[in-house]
Amino acid sequence: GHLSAFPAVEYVVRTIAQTAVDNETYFGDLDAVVGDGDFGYSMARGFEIVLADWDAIDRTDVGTFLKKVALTITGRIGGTSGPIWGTAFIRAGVAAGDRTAVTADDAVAMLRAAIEGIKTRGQSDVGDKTLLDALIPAVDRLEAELAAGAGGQAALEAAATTARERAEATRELIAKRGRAAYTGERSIGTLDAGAVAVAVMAERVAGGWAD
Amino acid sequence: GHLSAFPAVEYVVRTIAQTAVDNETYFGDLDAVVGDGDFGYSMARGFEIVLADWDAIDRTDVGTFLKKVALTITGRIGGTSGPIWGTAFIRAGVAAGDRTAVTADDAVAMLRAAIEGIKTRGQSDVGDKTLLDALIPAVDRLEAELAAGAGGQAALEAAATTARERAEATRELIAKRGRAAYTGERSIGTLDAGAVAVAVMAERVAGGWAD
Amino acid sequence: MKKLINSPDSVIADALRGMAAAHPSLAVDLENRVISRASGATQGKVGLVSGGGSGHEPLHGGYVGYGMLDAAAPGEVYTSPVPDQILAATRAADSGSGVLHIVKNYTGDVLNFRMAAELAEDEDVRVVSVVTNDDAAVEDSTYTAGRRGVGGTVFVEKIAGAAAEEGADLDAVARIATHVNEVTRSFAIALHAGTVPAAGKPGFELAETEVELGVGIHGEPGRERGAMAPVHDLVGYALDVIHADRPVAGDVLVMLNGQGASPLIELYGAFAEAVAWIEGHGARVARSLVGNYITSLDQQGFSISVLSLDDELVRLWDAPVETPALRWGR
Amino acid sequence: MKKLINSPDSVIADALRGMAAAHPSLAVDLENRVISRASGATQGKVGLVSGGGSGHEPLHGGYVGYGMLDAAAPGEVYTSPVPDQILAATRAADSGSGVLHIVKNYTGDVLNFRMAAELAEDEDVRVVSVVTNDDAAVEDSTYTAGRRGVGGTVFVEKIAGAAAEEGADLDAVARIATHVNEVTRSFAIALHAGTVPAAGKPGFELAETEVELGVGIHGEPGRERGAMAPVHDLVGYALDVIHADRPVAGDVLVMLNGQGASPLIELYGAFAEAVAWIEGHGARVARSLVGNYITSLDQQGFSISVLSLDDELVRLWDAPVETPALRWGR
Ligand SMILES: Nc1ncnc2c1ncn2[C@@H]1O[C@H](COP(=O)(O)OP(=O)(O)O)[C@@H](O)[C@H]1O
Ligand SMILES: Nc1ncnc2c1ncn2[C@@H]1O[C@H](COP(=O)(O)OP(=O)(O)O)[C@@H](O)[C@H]1O
Ligand SMILES: [Mg+2]
Ligand SMILES: [Mg+2]
Ligand SMILES: [Mg+2]
Ligand SMILES: [Mg+2]
Repeated sequence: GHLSAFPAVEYVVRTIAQTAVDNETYFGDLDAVVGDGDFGYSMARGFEIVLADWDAIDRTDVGTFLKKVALTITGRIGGTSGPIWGTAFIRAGVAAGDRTAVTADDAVAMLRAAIEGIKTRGQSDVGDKTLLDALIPAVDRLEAELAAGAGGQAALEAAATTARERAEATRELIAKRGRAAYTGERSIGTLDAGAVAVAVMAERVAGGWAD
Repeated sequence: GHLSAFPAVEYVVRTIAQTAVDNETYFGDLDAVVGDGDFGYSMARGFEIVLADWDAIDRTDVGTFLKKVALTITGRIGGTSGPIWGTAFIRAGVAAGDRTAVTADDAVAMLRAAIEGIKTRGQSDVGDKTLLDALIPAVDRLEAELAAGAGGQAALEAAATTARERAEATRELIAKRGRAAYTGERSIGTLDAGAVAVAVMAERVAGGWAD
Repeated sequence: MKKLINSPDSVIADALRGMAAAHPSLAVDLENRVISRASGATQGKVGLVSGGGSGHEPLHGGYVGYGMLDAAAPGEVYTSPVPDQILAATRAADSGSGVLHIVKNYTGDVLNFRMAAELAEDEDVRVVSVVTNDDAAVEDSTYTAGRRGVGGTVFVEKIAGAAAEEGADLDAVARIATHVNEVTRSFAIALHAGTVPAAGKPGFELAETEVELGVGIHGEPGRERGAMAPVHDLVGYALDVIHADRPVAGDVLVMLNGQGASPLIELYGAFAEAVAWIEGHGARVARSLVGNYITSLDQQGFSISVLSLDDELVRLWDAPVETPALRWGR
Repeated sequence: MKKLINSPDSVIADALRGMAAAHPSLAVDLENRVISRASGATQGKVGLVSGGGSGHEPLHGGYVGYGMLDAAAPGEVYTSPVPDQILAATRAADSGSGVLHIVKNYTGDVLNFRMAAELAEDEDVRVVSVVTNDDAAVEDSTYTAGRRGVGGTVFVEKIAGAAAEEGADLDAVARIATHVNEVTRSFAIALHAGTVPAAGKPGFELAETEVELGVGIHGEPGRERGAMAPVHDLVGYALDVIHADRPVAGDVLVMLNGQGASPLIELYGAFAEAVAWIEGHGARVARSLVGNYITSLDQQGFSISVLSLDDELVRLWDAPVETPALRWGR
């Protein structure tokens, strides 16, 4: 093992990676309904390398750490998810810069940067039936709870609840981006795989968090 | 309709043809077990033309009639059955020659000629798990019953019973000829499609016969 | 699901080893997963690169060779390749005259190819991308992900490849590729879904009485489920959709393509119906392909692609080609 | 069962119309069901005729053309053609130099070709027949129907076709055809049976855990049922049987053939295993074919054919060929 340089950041990244690996079949099945079924496989193959290389990832600072993770992802995950998740990690890393510790405000700013990156890369926004439909409201909620004085654990729990609600609510949306979009109206009634993944990740991050 | 020139011969041929058409699926399924499943289709497609052309078949004499039927069969039925059944009809026709009526003795001689034709054409004999395993014992029995003074109906019933028994008994044989032969020992336990067809035809000929 | 594989994880690597052994005309980089011409990039010629998810064989690796692609980047099954891999293919294809990226319109393909193009430009390789989107099954609107790139991609690779081989420059090759895409429409119908090895079960379930109309090449659902019908009617449905979108007229190039598990005897029967429909509408099938050219693993069904020919397109179509999957004239 | 057909009775007729429309190089006689070269019989050249049941496409019609067959007679699905039809094909192939009949060893094929040969001889066309029987799955004994003719038939058609094109006379062409058959062994394994249209259900049932070892090209059962296994093991089993029957040594030509519904990506993976096995046994894959060359409708599985090469066989294999399904060198 290594000495944890920035335990909170490492915990979040590791939890995301572990969630992707643990849910390969579930995420794949969700994508198979109106997509092509590779989301689970792609995420698991990419993030399992992050876990395998875990100790060796450069921890000079948070920015470097996240950018290295991003490179692993884009170099290994094909399809839409590689560029989307890779961009998210890159942008979060750029926002973190040479910090070696991250405050609650920093965390929100990094998540906002990640969201902007995804929007630009995917030409997508809330309502298009993508992971943004869970991620954006969850980050909004996180920021609001923190601003209202909630502790980290409480704020994360609230954000995870929102992520889950909004992931469920993607059932009502018509997919406008990604492979599911080709099915038009037929995408109504189905969950977006990426949004569900965000919800599960948020729940696991909140569940294991200790203030 | 036409005026029947040699009603007994016509009756037998017509019954054979009708049996082939009526049992397309059954005969095909039997052939599918260790053969390739086309026996029913081939027989039905060939003999349905015999029936369709029925009134127009040249009835100058029995020999001509049977040879015309034979030509229809070889010209239409592919696979093993075309040459085998075609040869049988040709040889029976040659044996009948310019007769315009057929005695019981003639009938046995014609059947014997058909059997010899099949043996030569197929390089096969009793015990190879082919239609000969039903046909030869049935004709033996027919001849014996007639020699013992039985009437046509009784002799035919007896022959049909033998054909059925021997067709059932093909289960015990290893196929040595035809496509089933490639499976060797695995053909044990299965019925030979051609032998069953002979039994069903014999039963239908006997069943509708009136002395 | 039974498949001729060692494990779902080894499918691409195993297939690449097989391609390498089967085709001395190809150089197969097993490490980077790039298939290129064994002869290397042709000096003075524009390079052509395509790629995308695997499972569509012979697309794209089978079209690497004289008169078509210079390099291909096969991703995981139904998953676009990653930028590094596309960059490696781009390098293999470049002789200094620039490289055309032929990209099927899927978000993942577009994003990864775009990132690769940026990396290539950083290395001073000029890249122009043409995105194919010939699937008449999907509505084209700026509010959606647009149309999918399907069978027309084969036409683009062949015809742009011939133009490049003749010495056309990058802009001219891109122009002809864009034109080919614009004058082509495709439509696919599936009878039975293919199975992604990692998923282990068919991508969708169809009853004995159902077909998927307008299915995508990754088993994406189409516009609707329809009733199983004689091939005459299925082909007629597909051509009606194509015709409504872009009239089938004049001389056309037709590809009657199998999705992977429909036997050739059926594809010929379907092609006969297509020819009858087209001639019945006063057009003429001047050139054709019948067979498995852009597949969806072991999916049962067909697709039809129709391209409006002109003299130049006929000439480029007829030009010599020497690839594992398409070969004539040499 | 869902198939791209109009009705089980129209399958062959529809496919022949499709072939006629797809391949201007072929003359398709829809009435007699004969596929021959549009250019007619080549003066002074021995004619090559083959045929057999349909459902094995591209065999045999797809091999009509320069360097291979002159004419083919397709029967009903899995049912040999009738003598009149084979006679018509023989006439179409004859230019006065005699005709070689290439017959796969099945009773029906042998009988119908023999009758056709007799009819042709009556018309003063000299016919020599070569019966292929390369299936190592079947015991060869004079007490049985002997071995089945399978994949090696493609090699015979290609190599004898090249010899005929070079001007060899009938006896010489027959000799090389016989030689090719003798030095070739094949073995097939099915994962899922094909469905004859008229039957409407698969020819046999296999559990998810089973494969049919040594299956025939008409779905005839093989030597035994085996357990489903990684492709490495399946290919190893097939090559072990072939090797035990006729050692795999020296330079070999290998065909890794698909049975119709196994996708190309799997066939390439299987071929990689075959190459590894063969090289592991000290032999060398000098030439190869990977794809669907002799199929069994929509059956899933593969067959391997191995031919021992010598310089003459390499030369004839490499000679130009221009048919719908095999083409190189022109
Ligand atoms: N343009 C986009 N912007 C943001 N997210 C997207 C976009 N397109 C798809 N996604 C997300 O990616 C998920 C699918 O990922 P993946 O299966 O890797 O894509 P694909 O197979 O379509 O290339 C979707 O569920 C959705 O959440
Ligand atoms: N050599 C032979 N001699 C006589 N009868 C034969 C011979 N081979 C096969 N048969 C008969 O033909 C039947 C199969 O006929 P068919 O399905 O037309 O043959 P295939 O499909 O093998 O060409 C068998 O059940 C058997 O009774
Ligand atoms: Mg996906
Ligand atoms: Mg049969
Ligand atoms: Mg994908
Ligand atoms: Mg047969």
